[in-house]
Amino acid sequence: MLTIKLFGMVKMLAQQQKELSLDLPSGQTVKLLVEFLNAEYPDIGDLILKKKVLVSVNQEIAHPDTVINGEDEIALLPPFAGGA
Amino acid sequence: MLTIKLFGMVKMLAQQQKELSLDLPSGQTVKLLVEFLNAEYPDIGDLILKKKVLVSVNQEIAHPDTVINGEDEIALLPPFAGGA
Amino acid sequence: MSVETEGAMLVRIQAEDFSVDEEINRVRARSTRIGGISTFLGIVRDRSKGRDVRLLTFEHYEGMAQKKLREIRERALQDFDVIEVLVLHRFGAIDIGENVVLIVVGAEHRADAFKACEWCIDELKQITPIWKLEETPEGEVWVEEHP
Amino acid sequence: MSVETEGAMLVRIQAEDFSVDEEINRVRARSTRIGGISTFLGIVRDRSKGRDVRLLTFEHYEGMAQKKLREIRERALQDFDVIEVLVLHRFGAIDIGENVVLIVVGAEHRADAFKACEWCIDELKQITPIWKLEETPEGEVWVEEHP
Repeated sequence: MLTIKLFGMVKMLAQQQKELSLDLPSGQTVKLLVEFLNAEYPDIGDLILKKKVLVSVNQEIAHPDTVINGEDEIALLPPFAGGA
Repeated sequence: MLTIKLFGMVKMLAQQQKELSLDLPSGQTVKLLVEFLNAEYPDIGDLILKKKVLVSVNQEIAHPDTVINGEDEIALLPPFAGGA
Repeated sequence: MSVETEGAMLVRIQAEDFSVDEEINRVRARSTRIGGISTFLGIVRDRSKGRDVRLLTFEHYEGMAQKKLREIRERALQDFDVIEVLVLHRFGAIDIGENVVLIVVGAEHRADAFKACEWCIDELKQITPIWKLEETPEGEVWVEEHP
Repeated sequence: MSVETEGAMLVRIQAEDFSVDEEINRVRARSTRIGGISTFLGIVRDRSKGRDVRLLTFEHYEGMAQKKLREIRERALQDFDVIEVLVLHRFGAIDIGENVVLIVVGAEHRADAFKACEWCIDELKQITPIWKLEETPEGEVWVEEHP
């Protein structure tokens, strides 16, 4: 079971849940993760496909072919807005 | 009698005097002032002729043909070094 | 203070407000060769893209945000001729006119300090996972902005 | 405080040290539209053109120095898209690591604040009648420098 951290507007789109759990087999790619997400949360999946929301794996920006393992830290990152 | 303010290394060249007095008739130019100065303080006159030291009249940088009147505030300004 | 603790003080994300004097003094204390310190302080404006703003709330990704700020400090130290760099960002609710972000760069010469300081804040906006919720008369808005 | 007194606080030459927080707060208080504040703080370095320095003493032309700093503030407000500018220089003896000069510029956007701040310190060095006596192991030297 993978845990996915949510922030900002993505958290809002998931009814203020801070994390989602996804039953994704280990060794799969970010591409598959996004497909799984899209099935349950099409609004979020759409933003990822449009590259408005990025996927991070272990605190680095991931790409569709990045491989995800069971212990990895996954997050969905809406557009950054730090810095005042 | 004109009073001329001195600063920094120019003051040092005039034996730490803060001001010089010069008997220059009113209505003369900066060029004449520098000639008068040069007679008494050739080191200072030389720095002015080399444009290392500027003459100010009423707190603005003057030119050789700037006319000096009796009430004017005259100063000799070595190279500026403010700002740390 | 140990090198590690001191290093940690130079990159922080915190809820509390900060004193610019104190943060400048941290940088100043690092070397007597420092002649110029360039600082950028970001504060909450009352307007944002034509909207009135009453309050901002900043959210960050704990862990990744700190990691990215550390990367910014290290790259600035490497890529510019500067002596020390401090990067600090607040989170939580922040009122109009209050402090949000602070960059402090100490260098021997001022041109290097300015260049590195501006680079740091530009880069911070690009790569740091921090988000901003604006409270406006029309409701709450998560701001989507790239610099 | 009257407009005149407040204006005078924004351009000063003084012997006393200053607090960067206090000076930033003077600028910040001028408008809730300010979103970015760029600051330059010049401090005494222990080296100058290869010489060791123990102490600096700054001398200024009272009256003309203030006039030139006021001109710098006014031209920065006119020529850049900024909201407020503060210019402050100390005189007298100043030790290694201590504050000499402070520029604070508040603007809606950070790029304008940085540009104006750097312009102010460059211009200050060019046009302000302030001189610097360095005390080195070899004796006292009046520094001749253009930026």
